[in-house]
Amino acid sequence: MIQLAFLIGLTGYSLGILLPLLTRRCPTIQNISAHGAAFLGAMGGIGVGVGGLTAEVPYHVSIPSSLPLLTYSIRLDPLSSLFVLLISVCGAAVAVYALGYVREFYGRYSIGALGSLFNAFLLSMTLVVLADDGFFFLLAWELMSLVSYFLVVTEHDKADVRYAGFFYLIMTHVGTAFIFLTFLMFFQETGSFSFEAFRHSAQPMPEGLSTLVFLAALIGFGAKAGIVPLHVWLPYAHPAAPSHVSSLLSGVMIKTAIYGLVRVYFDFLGPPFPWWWGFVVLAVGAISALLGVMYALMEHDLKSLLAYHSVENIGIILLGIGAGMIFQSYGLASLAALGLLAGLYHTINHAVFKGLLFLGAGALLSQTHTRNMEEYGGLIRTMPWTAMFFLIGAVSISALPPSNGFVSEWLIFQSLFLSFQIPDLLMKIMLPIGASMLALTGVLALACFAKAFGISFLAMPRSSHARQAREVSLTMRTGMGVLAFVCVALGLAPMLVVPALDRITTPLTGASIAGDLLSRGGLSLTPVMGEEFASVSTPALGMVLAVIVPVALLGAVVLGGTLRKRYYKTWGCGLNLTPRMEYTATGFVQPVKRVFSTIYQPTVKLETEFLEESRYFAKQRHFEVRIEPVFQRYFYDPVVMFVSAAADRLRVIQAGSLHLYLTYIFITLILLLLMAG
Amino acid sequence: MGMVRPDIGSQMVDLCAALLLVSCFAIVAQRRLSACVDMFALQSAFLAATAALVALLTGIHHIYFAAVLTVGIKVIVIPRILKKVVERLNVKRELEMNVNIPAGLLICGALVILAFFIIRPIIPLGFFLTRDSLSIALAILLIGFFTMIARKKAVTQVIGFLVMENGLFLGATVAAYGMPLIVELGVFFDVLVAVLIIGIYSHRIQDAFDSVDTSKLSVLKE
Amino acid sequence: MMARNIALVVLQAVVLLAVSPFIVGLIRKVKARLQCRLGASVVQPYYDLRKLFRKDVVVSSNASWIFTATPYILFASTLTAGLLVPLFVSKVPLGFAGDIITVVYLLALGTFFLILAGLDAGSAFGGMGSSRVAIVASLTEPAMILSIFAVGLTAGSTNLSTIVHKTALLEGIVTDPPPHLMALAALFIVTLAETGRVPVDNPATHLELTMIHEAMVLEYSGRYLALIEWASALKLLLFLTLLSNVFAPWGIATEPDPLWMALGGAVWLVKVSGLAVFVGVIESMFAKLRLFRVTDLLGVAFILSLLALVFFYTLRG
Amino acid sequence: MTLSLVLLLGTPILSGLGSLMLRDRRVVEALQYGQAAILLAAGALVVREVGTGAPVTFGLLLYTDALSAWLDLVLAVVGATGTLFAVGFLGEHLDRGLLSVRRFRQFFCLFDLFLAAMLVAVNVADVAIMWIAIEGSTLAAALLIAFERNKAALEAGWKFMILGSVGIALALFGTIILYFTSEHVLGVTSDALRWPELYRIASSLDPTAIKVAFVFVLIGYGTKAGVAPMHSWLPDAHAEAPTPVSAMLSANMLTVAVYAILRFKVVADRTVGTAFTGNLMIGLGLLSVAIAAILLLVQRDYKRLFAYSSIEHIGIALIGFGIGGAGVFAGAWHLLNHALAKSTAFYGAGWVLLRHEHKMLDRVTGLLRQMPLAGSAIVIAGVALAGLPPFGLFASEVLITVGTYAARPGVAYLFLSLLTLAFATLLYHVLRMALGEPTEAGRAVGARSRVLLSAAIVINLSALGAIGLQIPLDLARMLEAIVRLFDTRVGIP
Repeated sequence: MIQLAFLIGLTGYSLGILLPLLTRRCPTIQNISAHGAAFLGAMGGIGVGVGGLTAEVPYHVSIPSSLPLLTYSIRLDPLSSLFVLLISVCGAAVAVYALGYVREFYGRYSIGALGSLFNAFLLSMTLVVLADDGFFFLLAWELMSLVSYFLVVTEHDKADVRYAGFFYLIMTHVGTAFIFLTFLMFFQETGSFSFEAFRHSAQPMPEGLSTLVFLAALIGFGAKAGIVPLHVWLPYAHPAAPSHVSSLLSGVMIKTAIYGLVRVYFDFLGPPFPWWWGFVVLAVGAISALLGVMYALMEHDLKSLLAYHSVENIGIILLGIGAGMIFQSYGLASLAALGLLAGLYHTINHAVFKGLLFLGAGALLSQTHTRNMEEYGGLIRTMPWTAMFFLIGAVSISALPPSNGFVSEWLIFQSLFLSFQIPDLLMKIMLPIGASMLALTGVLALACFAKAFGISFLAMPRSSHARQAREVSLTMRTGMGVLAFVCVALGLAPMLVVPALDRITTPLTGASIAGDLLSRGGLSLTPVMGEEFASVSTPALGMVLAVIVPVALLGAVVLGGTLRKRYYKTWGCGLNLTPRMEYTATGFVQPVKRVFSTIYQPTVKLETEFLEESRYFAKQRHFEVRIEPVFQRYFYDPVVMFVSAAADRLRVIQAGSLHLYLTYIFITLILLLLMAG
Repeated sequence: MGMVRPDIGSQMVDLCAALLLVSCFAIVAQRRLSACVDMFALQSAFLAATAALVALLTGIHHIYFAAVLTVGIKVIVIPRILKKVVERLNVKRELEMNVNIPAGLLICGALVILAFFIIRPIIPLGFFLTRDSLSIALAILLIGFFTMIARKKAVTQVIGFLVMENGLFLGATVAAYGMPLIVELGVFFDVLVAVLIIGIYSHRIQDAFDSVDTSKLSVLKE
Repeated sequence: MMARNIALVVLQAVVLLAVSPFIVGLIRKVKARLQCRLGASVVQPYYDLRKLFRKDVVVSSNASWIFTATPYILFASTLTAGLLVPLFVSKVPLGFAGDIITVVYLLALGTFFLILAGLDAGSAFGGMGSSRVAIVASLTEPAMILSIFAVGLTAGSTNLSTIVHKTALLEGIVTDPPPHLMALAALFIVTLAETGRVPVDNPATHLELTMIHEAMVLEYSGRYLALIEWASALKLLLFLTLLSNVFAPWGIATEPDPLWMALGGAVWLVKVSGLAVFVGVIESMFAKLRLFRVTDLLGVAFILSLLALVFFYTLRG
Repeated sequence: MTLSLVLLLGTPILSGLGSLMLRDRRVVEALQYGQAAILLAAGALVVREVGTGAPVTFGLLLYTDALSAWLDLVLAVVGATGTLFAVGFLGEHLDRGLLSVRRFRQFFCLFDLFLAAMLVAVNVADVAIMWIAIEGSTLAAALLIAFERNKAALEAGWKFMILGSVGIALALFGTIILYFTSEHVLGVTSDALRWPELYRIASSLDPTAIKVAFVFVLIGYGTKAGVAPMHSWLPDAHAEAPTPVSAMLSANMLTVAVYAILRFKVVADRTVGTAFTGNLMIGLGLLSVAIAAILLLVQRDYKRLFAYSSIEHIGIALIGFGIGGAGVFAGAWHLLNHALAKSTAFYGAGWVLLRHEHKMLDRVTGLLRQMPLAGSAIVIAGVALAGLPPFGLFASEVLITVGTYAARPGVAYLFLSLLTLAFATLLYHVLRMALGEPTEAGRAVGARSRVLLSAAIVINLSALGAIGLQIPLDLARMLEAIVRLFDTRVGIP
């Protein structure tokens, strides 16, 4: 079954890569052929994923290559099949969405290139997750980065898109260099690049080397995932890409980095690792989560707001994985399995609702041709479906019950609260502090998405663009609809997801917890310690809410006896309200900016142009607030300055005089002769 | 060839090589351009003499042919071309230098010591007759290289290059009794064409930059 | 067994709905008395609700379906949160459906939709209220989770029924008062902030500079306003119940037999009204804080709850 | 077998002389097409025959083993596409009246002789004749560089001439010392300078003499190969020469110079052991990559940009060969891919030069929009030269890093960071040129030459893509033969 699905997937994607390039003439054919083939490929991918999850023994195939050290080998164990499933489901939904969205690019950009790159992107991501050989993993990884770069710079006539693309390309390449170092150190130990050898290396790695491997993997995969110090490229690159691509970038591509981390830490380095590793991952996760959401709050470009939220959610995922690693280092296998399972569950959830939100933002962008939220408003009336799906995404990402975000964030909370079983005192305290930062992040995310949804969709349209917006085409709606349905399903039916995840965490941590995680016949989740410790059941909550709302409705009607409803102007102290009097996104977050000003270091600029006659009546006011790009200022700019300064100083060695060049040769000759003599 | 006892033979070869080295120093010490060209002609003559001597002592005839070629090309043809270039370019006699003469001579002395130090371990490998003049050949090569760096004029760079060629030719005759004939021919042919091309270049540079001072040729920066 | 559980759940819902307006009335009565005036009767809120239910509903022309859906979602989420908290019996039937984190996030669901409704009408007041609630909520909820959890540690669980059940049997409460006191103080501040009482927000005013909760519901009228008023009363009762049952659960029925439950219910009613009186007294003593002083106060609550957690470990060793 | 060798060497010589004699332009062009086709066929034939078999000799003069056959392949493919490109490029100059037919014919005579000299150098058995052939190619290149007779070309030509001659002279002295030591063992015979004999007696040669000889050869031919610190002539020569010439210089001449160093390395390794030569080559290689990576950032002329990239890639190949073992496999693979990618880059640059008639980097933007084929050629070549996967350079850079890591981890870290820096600097300029809106219209290129230019680019790109992910079988066998050649434990057939 898996081979068949694999073949379908492969033919689908390769068709998708070739077809658009061959049909030169009309963009619609290119669009349909590319995204149709992508959909077929994704279906194949889903088959492979499901097959892999249910199969007992991992499916393995390897083709030797003529290059030494490189074998094109693929292995489908539960972990990779989960991620293949993730990529394919999101890929399928986005492919359907793209059919409508790409129509906006006809005539302006080459649809053929966009379509074939899209398919190449999906194929390379699937290969990254399936690769079973270090060299082949690096090859697929670089291919993925290269193809995603060309997708990000589709609209390369804009200067900031080019800058964002280049910044992204350099950062991923730096990341790849570190990943390459990780595999090099494994190669040094085991003598071959195959993951099989990494997994069963004869003697465990010496202490110093395994720490180097840990740090190199964290930096390498962290650069792609966007953990805090290395996240600066993400809010540039993801918004710059076309929305259906940024949905895949943010939703799925950074998850391949999480896959990499889990593979290296849990699969290769093996369970007994020092305690401080888990703590470092936890700390990085907590900081990324908090700073990610804080910068997201200040962002008024909808897509970069979502990009910052990716940084936040990666932080939350790392919190789960970090907690898992800490438990593992203290030998609490079942708790480690819980932490890892929570992290993976949140990975799936984030992929789905972040993808949905970006598709929603894309729909808004295609109608209003701007990404600035201050120019949206009242779109819920003209675009009801998009509003509905965006609302479902917003509820899920803010982790409100009974959504899927809530389930995974609840599991991560529980794994952090189980810290009292750890013997070491410091860890006992650190994990709850991590939980407090997660709580703060969760609620700030709620505020941020209330702002995003409220300002964009509700009240009156603030600009002419927003007024002319119309509902998007059917394909875009179905794309979003599929993801919204999956979002709700993941929320209400954790009992389906948990056993599948358990098949992954059992081999990695050595403890199967599906049994005691699902109690009351799978109705509710109880983390490991049984029901009286803690349990939540989103289906039950959903049912109770579903019962109370109609009862309240009937009760209100019966008690009141009237159903009359009158529409009238909103009360504006007697003035008739204009869109300019509505609350703006900047206004909405001003209290938050003021409370956390030490982190933001805002600079406010207010210029007022007074009337000639009197100083008390202003003709025009220009207000601008800017948040200090801390990391860019103190981390990236110095590096760039240093390199260009070095280049300027070194320029002098090519000074143009023939005598100088002759002297170079003369001195080198003398030195080497002395050396050889 | 038993006519001359071997040690006297090697002393005579060393004498000729020493004369060659002295002429090298003379070229470095020259201030005027035309004197440089004459000194080069003299050096080539010494070189031909050495080659002839080696041919005489070892009886390998094709070295005679090489010696005759040296006289023909390096003593007569090339100096005449260079003289014509010097007149035509009416470049003023005075030679601008990167390195003044005393410092130049000091460096050449150091180069000779260095050459001896490098070649010393290889000496026992060579033929008894000519083995210790291999280090002189390397010294001449290095001094030629140094003159190219020390002098600014394009013509002096050519002369430096030709001194290096002389060093090479001496090395070939001394180290291995001359390369196989076709190789000798090839080397001579290449040297001749190289000088021709350099001559053409200096004409064009003179027309384009109306000066042959190579330090002016530094427009192409990093 | 199933039927008895459902009956218990319905009973708990009815009791919650009935008692909550009384609590609001009681607090208003206490404030009036302290201001040396007679004040409305304690049952006045019931009359207000009945009046509001009968009135017509006026909806803003700018508003969307979110405006009309929010009262129901707010009412439902607050009532569901209420059903998860043990009132008169420690083993609450719906206990398996959620623990303290679920209660907090259910309340957050209500706040989320209230913020959206505030923005929906398009007036400056609604936006101002939503923006202020955003910052207040983002500081109170972490404090709430951590304070309850600090107490939960003694019972070794985050499930409210277990915490109440264990503390009710006098097991953990006596051993380490300091963390518990800190957690209690933090939760009390959170109660004042979440339900919009005086130091944080003045429930009785319509002055746009000071109101936070009122600003968001300014546009509501008729049965929607009634539901929202009822929901905020429910929320107040929920917090008071948490304060009383989690920290001092003595007298609560530990097994679900009718006699004990009735006694537990009575004890609960007394405790909650006592707390209501205390809140009334606090409201009369303090003036309303400036908005950015409120955030410092809530910062204190957050740090207190965190310290409670840390002290729980360090002191017990 | 000898037919293909003779064909390979003879065609360029004949077509060079032919293009001098023939008057009419069209006939000369036809001659060039023929030469390109025969070159490709002969190259394929040589590769097929030498493959795994014993080295092929033709009398005492020619000796083609796996390494020479590899270089023949590089010279044949890039020579063929280079000729096509040259006909297109010069034809356009002729149509625009910048060139007389006489100069056109002179160019092709020099161009073909230049190619012939390199082919001879690679296939000849005698070390001294190889030197003569390389000297011949230097002279031809010198005249070609100054072909356009403006001030900059003259200066570049002069520097190339002086530095090249000095390099060649040093290499000759190295050859003399090698002859000196081999004669000590073999006696005064004419075949003391033939590669097979040298390999046979390599173990009995005097170590110190071979060390000194290798130093001279490394400095001499290193200057020809553009290895730092002897690289200074390379950027000027490549920037000022006509683009087909700079493509030939970059792809072929540097590779032939590296070939010469490798020949000496095989001898030196058997005498002195791989450590001495390895360390020297790794040191100079690292220096080249460092200098090139940093100076790439400050470039303002796109041909100089690709010149510095050549210095970097030759440095990488040297490091590869310096490591030995899998490094040799990677180094040879690197040379072929670099030649293909670099020539494609120069073809693209040449087309842009024809269109915009200036070489300023920051005035050229929006190439993908304005000139799709030239733009994509430059972008694909840039991506390949940066070492990104679908192309062969990625695999070779990974293998070389693995090799250096096994030798000394510190060197591997430095090497990897330099590669990342070079990646960033090269792609910064290439992508700035390719993306965005075109600012200058420039002058349209004639239809005839456009066909020729795109033919050259398409052939190169398809070759580059075909061998990107999977090496064809007979090429892989040849690479194994080369690795065996450098393996000191194994005797030379």
